[in-house]
Amino acid sequence: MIEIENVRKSFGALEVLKGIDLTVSNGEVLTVIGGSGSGKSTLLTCINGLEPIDAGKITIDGTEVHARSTNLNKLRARVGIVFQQFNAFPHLTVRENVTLAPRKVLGMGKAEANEIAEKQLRHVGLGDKLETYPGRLSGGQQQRMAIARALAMSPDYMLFDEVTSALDPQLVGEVLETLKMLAEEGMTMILVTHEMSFARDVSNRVAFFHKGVMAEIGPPAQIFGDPQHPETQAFLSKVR
Amino acid sequence: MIEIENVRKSFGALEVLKGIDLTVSNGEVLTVIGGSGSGKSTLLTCINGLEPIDAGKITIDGTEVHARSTNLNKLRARVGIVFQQFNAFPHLTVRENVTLAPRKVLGMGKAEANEIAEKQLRHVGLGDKLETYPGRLSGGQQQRMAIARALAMSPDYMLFDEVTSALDPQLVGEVLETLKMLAEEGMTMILVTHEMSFARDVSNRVAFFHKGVMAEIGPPAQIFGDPQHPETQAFLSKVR
Amino acid sequence: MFETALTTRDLWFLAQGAGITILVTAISVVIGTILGILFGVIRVQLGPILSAPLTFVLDIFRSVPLLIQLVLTNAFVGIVLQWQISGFTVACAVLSLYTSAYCAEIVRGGIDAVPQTTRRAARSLGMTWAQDMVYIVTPLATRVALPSWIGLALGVMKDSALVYVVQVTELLKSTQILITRLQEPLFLLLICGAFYFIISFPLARLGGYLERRWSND
Amino acid sequence: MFDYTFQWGQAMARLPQMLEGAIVTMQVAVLSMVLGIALAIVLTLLRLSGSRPLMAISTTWVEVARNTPALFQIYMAHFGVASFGLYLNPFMSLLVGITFNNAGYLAENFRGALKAIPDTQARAGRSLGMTQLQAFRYIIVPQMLRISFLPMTNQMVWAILMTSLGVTVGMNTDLYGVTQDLNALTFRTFELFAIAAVIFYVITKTITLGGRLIAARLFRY
Amino acid sequence: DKLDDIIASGTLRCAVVLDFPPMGMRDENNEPIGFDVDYCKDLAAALGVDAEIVETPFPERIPALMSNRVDVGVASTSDTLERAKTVGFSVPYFAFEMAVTANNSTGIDSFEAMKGFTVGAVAGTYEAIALEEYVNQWGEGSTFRPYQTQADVFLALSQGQLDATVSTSTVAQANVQSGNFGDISVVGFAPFDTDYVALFTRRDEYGFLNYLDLFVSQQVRTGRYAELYEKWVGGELPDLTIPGVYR
Ligand SMILES: Nc1ncnc2c1ncn2[C@@H]1O[C@H](COP(=O)(O)OP(=O)(O)OP(=O)(O)O)[C@@H](O)[C@H]1O
Ligand SMILES: Nc1ncnc2c1ncn2[C@@H]1O[C@H](COP(=O)(O)OP(=O)(O)OP(=O)(O)O)[C@@H](O)[C@H]1O
Ligand SMILES: [Mg+2]
Ligand SMILES: [Mg+2]
Repeated sequence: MIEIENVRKSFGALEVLKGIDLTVSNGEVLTVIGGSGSGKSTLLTCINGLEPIDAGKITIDGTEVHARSTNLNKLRARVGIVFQQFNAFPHLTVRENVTLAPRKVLGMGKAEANEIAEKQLRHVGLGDKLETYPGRLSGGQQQRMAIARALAMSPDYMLFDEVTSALDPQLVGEVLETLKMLAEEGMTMILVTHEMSFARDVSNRVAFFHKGVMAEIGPPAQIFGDPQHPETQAFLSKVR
Repeated sequence: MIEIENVRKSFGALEVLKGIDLTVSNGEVLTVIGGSGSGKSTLLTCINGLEPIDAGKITIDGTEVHARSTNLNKLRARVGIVFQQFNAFPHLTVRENVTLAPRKVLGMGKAEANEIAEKQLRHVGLGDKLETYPGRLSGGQQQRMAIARALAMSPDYMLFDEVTSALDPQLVGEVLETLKMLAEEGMTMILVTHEMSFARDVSNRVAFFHKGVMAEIGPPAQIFGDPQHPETQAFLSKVR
Repeated sequence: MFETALTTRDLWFLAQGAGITILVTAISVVIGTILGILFGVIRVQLGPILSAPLTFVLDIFRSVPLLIQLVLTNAFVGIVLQWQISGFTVACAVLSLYTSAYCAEIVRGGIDAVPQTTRRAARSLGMTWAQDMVYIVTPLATRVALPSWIGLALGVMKDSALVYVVQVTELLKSTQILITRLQEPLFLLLICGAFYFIISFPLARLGGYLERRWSND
Repeated sequence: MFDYTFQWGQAMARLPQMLEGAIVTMQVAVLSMVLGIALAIVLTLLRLSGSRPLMAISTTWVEVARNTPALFQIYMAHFGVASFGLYLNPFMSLLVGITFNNAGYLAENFRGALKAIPDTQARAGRSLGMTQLQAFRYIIVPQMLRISFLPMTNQMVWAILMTSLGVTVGMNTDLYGVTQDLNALTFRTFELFAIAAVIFYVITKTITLGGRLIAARLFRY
Repeated sequence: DKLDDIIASGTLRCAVVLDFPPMGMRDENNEPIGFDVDYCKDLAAALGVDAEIVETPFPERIPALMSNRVDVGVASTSDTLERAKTVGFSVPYFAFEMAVTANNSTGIDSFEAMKGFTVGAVAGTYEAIALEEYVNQWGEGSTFRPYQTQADVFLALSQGQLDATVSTSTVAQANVQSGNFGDISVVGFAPFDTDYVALFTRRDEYGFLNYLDLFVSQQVRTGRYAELYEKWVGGELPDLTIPGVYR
């Protein structure tokens, strides 16, 4: 369970998160939507401790993320994150990209790591690209590799930050397919996305962010069918 | 009038144009379509003398392009060409990009060149970008600037080589708008394009190139509605 | 010009000078590179403001003629501090710091060339700072930095011609000694130049080749 | 800490002489840059000429300049070419040596800069009716200068530093030469060379910062 | 003190200038030889230690001592008062006349005839400092050029880059006779005082300075001085005493 309590975060004078309260229970798929600069990415990087927070508290399964005593590296192994840019490690093959963290962070043996990597890569449809370098993959394939890389750590939670928005339109579908599959398998996920139809189909709840505030949250049918907040209405009328 | 008679052209052992015959009369809009490597770009660069030809003859308003006595620089001032890559001059402002050739090639004064540049830039919708450097423009804006730059020489003919294919999908429209406008104003143009619906709407005739040969030519209704050549049929079924 | 009093013994003497040139270069490049990596990483980690003092000091090595650095260090160590240190040691020490100043820049450039987002991805998988440095940053930065580093090493070899001021008889000084005795300046200088060229040219070409190859992918 | 008595006063009294030396140093460096840039453009054109002998001349020059020590080049300019009966005074020897070096490095820079400008730029110029020369002058050269500007300021710094090698060919009016002469008279080695180091530092920093300011003004795209 | 240190260490390190024939130079094995080299070896023998020859260019002689790289200078060093502020000198162990050597094509036949020509000497030497003063007085047309080594000076002279030079007469004779430098000859003496040169060591090492004084005296008394002079220079033995004064 991810518990976010009154989290505040500023970059210099700019307050990006203005007191966010949110709980994501296990097995839930939460979609976050909102305009550019509304703080969606920042929230995700705060959840896995890549960014410090200024006030409030984020707890994952009872561990407080920003407590001094928390071993962030251990925690991050349990919370996978995939970014908009694919972030493949260009000097490693697909297999090596995926096995690196299990081996170095979890201390897994080579054989075991390989096995997991192959399983996850087959899972995302890259079973035949093991020895390829990322430079030879399409954007969609690179993004799926990044997902497999995060999954290979056997995380309990996955965060996705607009994973399709740097992709050519014809490659978006294959990545969304992968996400849908993960959701169906019961992975707890927080997804930032601009793909509204996808959000409607897959998520349990949808949160709308506006200028650092979570303006509205609810089941997709309500948010898309009957938005309450005027900003939500304005946003949805624009993206459609 | 552009007259092309039995033009042949090879790069090394590769014969790229295998005897092309084609006449474009004034006010006509001719679209050239065809597979990659079929020689479309090569034909355009031969027409304005950027590439020499091996056999045959190209005549523009009675001047033979590849004759020794022809002043190519003068000729090119009358035949504008715009390429797939935008080719903005990055070290010059938009205004300077457009005025450079009129001033240095046509010997125009500064005031006069500025006037023409402003007119042409307004024409393509860039009236407010005069002092901007191309690096700050979107791809579509850069391409429209390149069109204005060619138009500023007051050419009698315009050649366009896949001017939209390096653009993001959402920017294609604005450039096609500009081309349509030019066609409506009666400019004589040869357009290489992959935008079939645009070709259908705007052109008087469509030519289909295949492996260095002009396999078929005719009004758009015929080429798109009832293609004769089997390669044309195959090509059109693929692009749709 | 082709009648020369040069004996094989003299050639051996030149070869010894060349040996010193290579030795001084090798020592300085090794130490200078280790220090340069250290300084470069420190500069990246501390950011431009906190590392300003280090930047300033390293900058001095790149802004003052090497000849003066050598004379000054020699005078400081010997005359002011009264340490008994050989000219060879002074030469190696100064050249090492000189190398490290340039190397720190190269290292910094290499690390900066690794996209921040790639490093973030590594950290988000639970890798520690050190693991990120070892498995992600080092291999990627090396590709960017290696060609410049080869250039630097060759530069140091050429600059080592100046250590004659602290009484180290390297190649060019050996040549001058022979010129004193044999009075065949052009011939001897050509031999000397050829030696530098033979070492430097193939390595410089290799650097250029790597640069071209790696900038393509 | 140490029983050495610094005598800064005695050394500082020589500052005016050293500053005069600094001016000579600047003269040599500036001249060698101006000549070096001109020669580098010629070398670049020779390399593009397509004529084998001309390309060979250019390549040889560039490779020798880049692969032998600057000290060697300056020594060669004085004692080496004198074997052919060509006598250069110390100033000229130093100037010729540094210019040779500058031209070699800059030519290589220009070549890299030219490569970085896509062919399509010249082609776009030609297609607007410009002559080859016009396209080179108005399209290629300005972009080339921008790419090479920073390397040129670096080369200028090196030119300043290289003037210190003039003492090997009898130069005694530049900053290093003056300092060495004063050292022979007074033996205040440490103090004198420390002052010289500061002057060199100030000069090179001024050039680097000045170069950046000029670049910011000149290249606004 | 220094004297004990040397004896204890078993090695005497002498600064010697090796491009200054016949005082210091190299044989065909590029090993150091010459008057100063032998003199250093005699001194080491007297102290019962090994000699180590440290090659030192002219401008570096005193800095080499100051930075403790050598124990003593046997380097044909003029005993000027300016230098004596920094280092301690023994009594003179050798005396030079300053000779003018000219390139024959210039027609220079005396010291005064050098006016209007380009002349040079080794940077930082007694003769260089004196000659530069004359050139400054001569003004217009006369140029003074210091080189780093004696070899460079004669190389420049033979190439025609210099028209004439002032050097010690021993160097001048040795270089002219070697035939290496083409068409040059000694054309006269420079009107500088006789250049007395002395051994030098640190200013405050009185014990060692005392020893050096006695050693120089012994070299003369035993005839070794005359023997070395005959071996390396030849001709009339210079008198090391100054009439009318002690020292
Ligand atoms: N490292 C940083 N330093 C300073 N400001 C930052 C930093 N990261 C983000 N910001 C600013 O914080 C604000 C929120 O950024 P964030 O990336 O969270 O928005 P977002 O909702 O993800 O927007 P988008 O949909 O464009 O990705 C923006 O104004 C951004 O410029
Ligand atoms: N300068 C050149 N040197 C050698 N071969 C060339 C050159 N320019 C073009 N070619 C070759 O000539 C053939 C035709 O090229 P062209 O650019 O005319 O094709 P195209 O029909 O425009 O194709 P595309 O739709 O991909 O632009 C291709 O095989 C190409 O590789
Ligand atoms: Mg974001
Ligand atoms: Mg094409």
